[in-house]
Amino acid sequence: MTTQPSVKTVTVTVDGVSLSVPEGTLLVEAAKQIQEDIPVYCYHTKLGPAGLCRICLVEIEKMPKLQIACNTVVTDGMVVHTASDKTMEGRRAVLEFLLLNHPLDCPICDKGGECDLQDFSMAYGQGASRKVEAKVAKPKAVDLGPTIVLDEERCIVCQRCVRFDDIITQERSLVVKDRGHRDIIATSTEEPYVSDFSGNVTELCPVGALTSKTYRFKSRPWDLNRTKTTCTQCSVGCQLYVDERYGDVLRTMSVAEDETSDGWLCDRGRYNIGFYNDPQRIASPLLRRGDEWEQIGWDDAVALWARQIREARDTTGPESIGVIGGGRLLNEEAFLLQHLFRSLGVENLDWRAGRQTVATPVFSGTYEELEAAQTILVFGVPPSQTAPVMDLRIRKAVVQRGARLVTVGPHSSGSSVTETHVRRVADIPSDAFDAERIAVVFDGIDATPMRDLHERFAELKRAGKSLIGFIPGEQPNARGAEAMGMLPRDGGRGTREVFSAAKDGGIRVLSLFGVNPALRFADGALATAALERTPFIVLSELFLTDTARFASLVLPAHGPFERDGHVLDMTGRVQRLFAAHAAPGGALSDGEMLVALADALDIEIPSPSALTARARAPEKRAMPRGEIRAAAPGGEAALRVIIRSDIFAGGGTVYHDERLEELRPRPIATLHPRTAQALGVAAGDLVDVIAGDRALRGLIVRVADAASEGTIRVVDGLPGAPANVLFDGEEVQVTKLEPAAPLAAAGAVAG
Amino acid sequence: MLRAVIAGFVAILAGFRTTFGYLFVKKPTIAYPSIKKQHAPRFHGLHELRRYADGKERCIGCELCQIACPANAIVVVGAENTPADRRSPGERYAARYEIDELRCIFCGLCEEACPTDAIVLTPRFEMSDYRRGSFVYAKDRLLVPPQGGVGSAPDERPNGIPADLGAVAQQKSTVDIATGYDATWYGRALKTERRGLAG
Amino acid sequence: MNAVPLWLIVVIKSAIVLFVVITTFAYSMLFERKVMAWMQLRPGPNRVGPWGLLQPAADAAKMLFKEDLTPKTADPVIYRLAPFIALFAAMGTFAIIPFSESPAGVWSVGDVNAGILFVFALTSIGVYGISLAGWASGSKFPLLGSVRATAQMISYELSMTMSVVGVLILAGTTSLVGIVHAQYRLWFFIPQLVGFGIYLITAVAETNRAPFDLVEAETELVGGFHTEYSGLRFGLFFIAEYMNMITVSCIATLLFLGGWNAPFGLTFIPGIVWFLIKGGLFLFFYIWLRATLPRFRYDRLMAFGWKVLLPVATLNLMATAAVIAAVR
Amino acid sequence: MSDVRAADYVGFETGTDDAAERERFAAIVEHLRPECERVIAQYEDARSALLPILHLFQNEQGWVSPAALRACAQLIDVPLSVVESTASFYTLFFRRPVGRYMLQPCRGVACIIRGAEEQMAHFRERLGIGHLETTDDGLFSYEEVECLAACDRAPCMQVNLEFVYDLTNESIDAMLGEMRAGTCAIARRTQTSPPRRTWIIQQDSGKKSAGAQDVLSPDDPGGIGDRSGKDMLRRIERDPELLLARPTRERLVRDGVAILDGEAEKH
Repeated sequence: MTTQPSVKTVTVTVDGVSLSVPEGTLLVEAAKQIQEDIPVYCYHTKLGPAGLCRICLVEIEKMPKLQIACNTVVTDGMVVHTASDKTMEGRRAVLEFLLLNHPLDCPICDKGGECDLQDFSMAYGQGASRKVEAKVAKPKAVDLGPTIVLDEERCIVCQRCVRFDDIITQERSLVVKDRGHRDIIATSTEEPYVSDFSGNVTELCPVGALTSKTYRFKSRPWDLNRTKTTCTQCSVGCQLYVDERYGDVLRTMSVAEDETSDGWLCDRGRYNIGFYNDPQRIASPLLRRGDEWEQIGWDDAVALWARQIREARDTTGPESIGVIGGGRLLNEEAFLLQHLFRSLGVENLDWRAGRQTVATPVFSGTYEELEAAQTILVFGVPPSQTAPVMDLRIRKAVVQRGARLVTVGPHSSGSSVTETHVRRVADIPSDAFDAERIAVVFDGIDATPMRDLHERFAELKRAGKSLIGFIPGEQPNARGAEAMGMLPRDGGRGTREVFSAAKDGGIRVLSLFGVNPALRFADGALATAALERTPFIVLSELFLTDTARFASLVLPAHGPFERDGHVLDMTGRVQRLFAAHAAPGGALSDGEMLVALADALDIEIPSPSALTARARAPEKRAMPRGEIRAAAPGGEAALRVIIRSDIFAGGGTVYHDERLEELRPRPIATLHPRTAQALGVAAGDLVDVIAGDRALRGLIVRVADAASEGTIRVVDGLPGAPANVLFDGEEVQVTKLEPAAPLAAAGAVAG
Repeated sequence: MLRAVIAGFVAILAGFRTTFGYLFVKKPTIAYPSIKKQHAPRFHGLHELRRYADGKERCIGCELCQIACPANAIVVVGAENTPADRRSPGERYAARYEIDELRCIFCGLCEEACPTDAIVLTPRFEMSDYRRGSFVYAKDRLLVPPQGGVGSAPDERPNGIPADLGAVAQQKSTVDIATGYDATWYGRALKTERRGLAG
Repeated sequence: MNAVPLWLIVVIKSAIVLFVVITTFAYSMLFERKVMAWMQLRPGPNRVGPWGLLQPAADAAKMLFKEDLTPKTADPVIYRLAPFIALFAAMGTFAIIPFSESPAGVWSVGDVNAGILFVFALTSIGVYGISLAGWASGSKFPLLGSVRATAQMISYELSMTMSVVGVLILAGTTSLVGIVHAQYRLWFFIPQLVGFGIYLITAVAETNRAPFDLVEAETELVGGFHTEYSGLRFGLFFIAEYMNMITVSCIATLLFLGGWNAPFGLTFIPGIVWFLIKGGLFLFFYIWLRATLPRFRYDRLMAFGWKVLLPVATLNLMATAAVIAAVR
Repeated sequence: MSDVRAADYVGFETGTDDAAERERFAAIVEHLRPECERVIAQYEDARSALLPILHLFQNEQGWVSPAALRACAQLIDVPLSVVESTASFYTLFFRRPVGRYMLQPCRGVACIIRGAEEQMAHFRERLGIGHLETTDDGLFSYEEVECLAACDRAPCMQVNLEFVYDLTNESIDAMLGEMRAGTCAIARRTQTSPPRRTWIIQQDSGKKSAGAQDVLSPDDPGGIGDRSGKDMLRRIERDPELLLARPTRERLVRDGVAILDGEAEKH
């Protein structure tokens, strides 16, 4: 951050207390310094003033009328009374007005108990209504979209949701329609409210008008057990509250903080909580017997695992043992993992199990610095689907701070802010590098542009410019795994080499921790072939994923909110996790499994306190740079495949969360209208996407203007349609399947 | 010394007089199973969940009784009504409603807290059983039979949604609770029976 | 008369006495429960039979059908024997107790001229039952109970004997019949008022009844010597305790209240009735005592026995002897 | 914004996939495009041109069709929902077709004092329709509006936004006669689609919870059929007991005992 110009302070007297605040401070913010609670509905620190609800009325001396604190800028010598009789009378009147048509169904309202309208009515309201007429009746449960339900009667039209949608996400789909007592929150007539941040509006809503479908009528706030922990659905590391009741995680709530989440949560982090008690979750170690799984005890499972490892080491040497995992483990577990296997002489350790190849940027920065950047360069897959809350920072930087957004590569940003989109590094406008503060967001997959720009970056550094990098990877703790040493060293082999070796039968035992290479590894064909040829695969997972098809032994692990430990977020900050949910009885955390394995193999492991200390102090070491790939061959006119990320794609927790049924992406191939026409397919057709002998079968065609011409976009990480059989950017052919007639008619285009 | 001995002796004699006197006092004991006492009209006994006269459950699953309960004896889990399966007026009903009668201290605060007069304490008090588990009363035992409903949901909209639960709370009255049961002597045995169910 | 052999007469007499005593025991127990209940404002047993009159039968049936347990650590032979010792000692006294007199002879199984000594000998044996039971149970509460029983027995037996010796001096005989006859004019509780008081107290202590029931103090020793006993064996202790109560009541009647002698010349009422009335009063007094007074603390019990009762009994004996010597 | 093509409006018109309808709308857009662009150019921010453009479409079509909303959204490059929100705010944008004459008598205080209620009753009788309704022949739409700010010549009304003063039953009959005969001085509105019974779009999406079915309209303060709220007022005037039917907290405190007694009697 550059030094701020010195800000003039002004002195204001609030309720007899003299305060010095920077010039331009809003009265409502100034009053927070003395814990003076000025009630607000429409005002929100992150959304700014709107002046709609009028509840924040205060008395300011020398002003004839009551003023709203949320939109009044303090001036020198201002004398404010926030609790005078006149103020109270004003608030009482405002509340009476707000409550005119507000239904008194607090007993069944999801907000009841944590509702601002309730609280302020108790504090400032007049108690009984003077209205004799019936209240206006409106629809009670209007389905706004796949996640949100609106109760029109309860809405007090504070427009927090509308402004969130406008200011924060820039999506502008929510508006206020009509006027007077008829006005309601709505989207355009036929569009549902679809947003990756939709859950935030339920939290912003000061009344119970907007409610989450997943939490509707599940509980009352006072019944919930609340734990503050870190979200590990992606690498942003948002802090959040987990609310649990009777062993069910019922909802998550954002934490008001500026460091990581900025007070928001994405829908993946917020809503992917329904899998913990899924009946398909593994509850005891499973051993493969032909095509059947047999439940076995932990002692047998660990003994078998240890025996296989020992035999492999003694007969074919430690290089015939492979370990992949760490990106979903805690720092403690990742360290233990590499320590344990290194003690055995195994060097084939790697966390990379997907497309991402690097997790630690050369120059780290904080999210606040990202927000303050003047130019933001995004390379490869945009963060809107891999690290959504980070994307909000980018949107904020672009819209509120006037930063310039340049996206490089086949994908455009995917968010609704203004951007400069170029296909190649060479096309980046040269003035993009003129800014003082530059942020680089790199998907961590294909390092080619980084290599190309290496000299340029070094130059910028030398010029003393602020240059910060972010790698929003697909695995939440990839950076932690790197810092804990889960990388091949001393001649060890990385995932790709391990798979290559395994394909030739060179790997005897493969231990996988929370990874799903069959679905996620960049070279799906290689991964599948390798897994098929490996005689003994141990997989630590919550569910029987695509990779479990190849496993010999599946060990039930702990889920995200069942962990207690530390992770690193993508900026390198150590984040603390607290267990908020009790894991099923048969499951062990990865750490416990490793301790048991170490015991069975007679390996000494660090004490718990040493481990924690190690997890809190990430090692700073040079990391191998990402893979550099040759550009895929193919003429200009060829059809290329673009593999798209989606926050609700995946074969694990999302796939087994029945509440997310509506949000999960369908196997869809998106084409530009002209491309579709050239290929002779139309929306709703079923197609196969073929590259050589590999094929992605049975995709439903969608035609959209937003797609680029000459490309076909497919979604990564869908069980049943694993896009990783194709290489990103590869040249493909599309063949149309003759669909059974009813399919198209039934509107299979949905989603 | 002698005085103390005499005083002690007299005290003992006084004790003898007292105990002897009680021999002839009328005993207050009631031979309980064969003879039952009339209780006060608002005696706090076993709970019941009431319905409206149209058979809809009064309970809207708001969990206020649960939070009011000083003994943590109540568990309520709400769920949403659907048009096909309409349990209560309004949107929400209690999917689970359980009272642990062993924990319950019969203070009646649940009754006080209930905005719809759904949970009431009846004069029934005989609920002995051999298993602890059977003292957890769920909806199957708490809910009165459909024909046992009282009153109608006040201020209903065309399709049965209460316009204003606040109004319901204001109209709350314990009158029909006091008279909802016949708690009278029949010969020597007292019967506590839900009105309107017998015959 | 000569046609009937002596042994047959004794057997018949024994059977009659046994039957009467057992019945008395059973109903004295019911009587105690009822009186206790009334004094405590309760109705008492009233579910079995009219006014609960069949309660003893129900209790007996219950006792009979309860499981008879022997603890692992117990000495099995003595453990099983002890209740019989207690019962034998309690029952034995009835062999010589005269209940009344008719021209045909004394109503007793056998008249022994050293009757009072026989009685004391047997009651002293009774404590063996308790001590052995507690010791043989192999558990700490019974052992404590039995130790207490022994100590209590020694402390109070002495005073009791002393108080009785006064009567013997007055009567000049140890035959129970003789003692009764000696009270034809004056019941001995008048000249022997102090002795009578001491006897009352020590008799309660002898029979381990409240307020001297430290041997089985439930609140401290969980039942004391019979903690481990159940079923019939427990029942035997129970019988023994009530037998002892009846015994000391009878002895008190015989020694101090003139036995079957009618008071105020009311001789048209048979002697046996007087005997029963007097004994019944004693029993009632026992129950009344239990309903009124709380249990003694153990050290006070011992202090009272040695420091108060024994000196007073000794003085009483000396005074009696002096007076008799002076009169003669 | 310049490449708004007629083809983009395919299927936007609600209720019709008629090719002729689409063609007609495309022609309207093409006809209005120069004027729209001129209006947009007047403003610093294209967004500010929203209201004038909506008016252009309404004048052209007689109402603001969903297709017109979509066209406006594209012309000034804002989301459709924002245009819908704005159009729905102003009651003078008709989001369903209306009659050729929009009759809007004033029900402000001054007009009522001067007997406007009589004229309104006369209108209802002559037209055979009520508040917010259109006649079956599509000639008249009738709406009783709040003060038109012409109190000096009350009772007054507005016909197609032109004022008519000093209403009497006779002048109304004369005016309606002229309108039917086509000789009225006030121009008729364009009418591209036949109007329905009312032009008010009720925000009733049909997606509701179990409890909220058949809620007639947010305009029903009393629940059913009382759009203006006047019926409720009358009910209160007629039956002051209604005021007392709902106990307020003050009242409960004051006569709590009496209320409880009353309750007890009911049972």
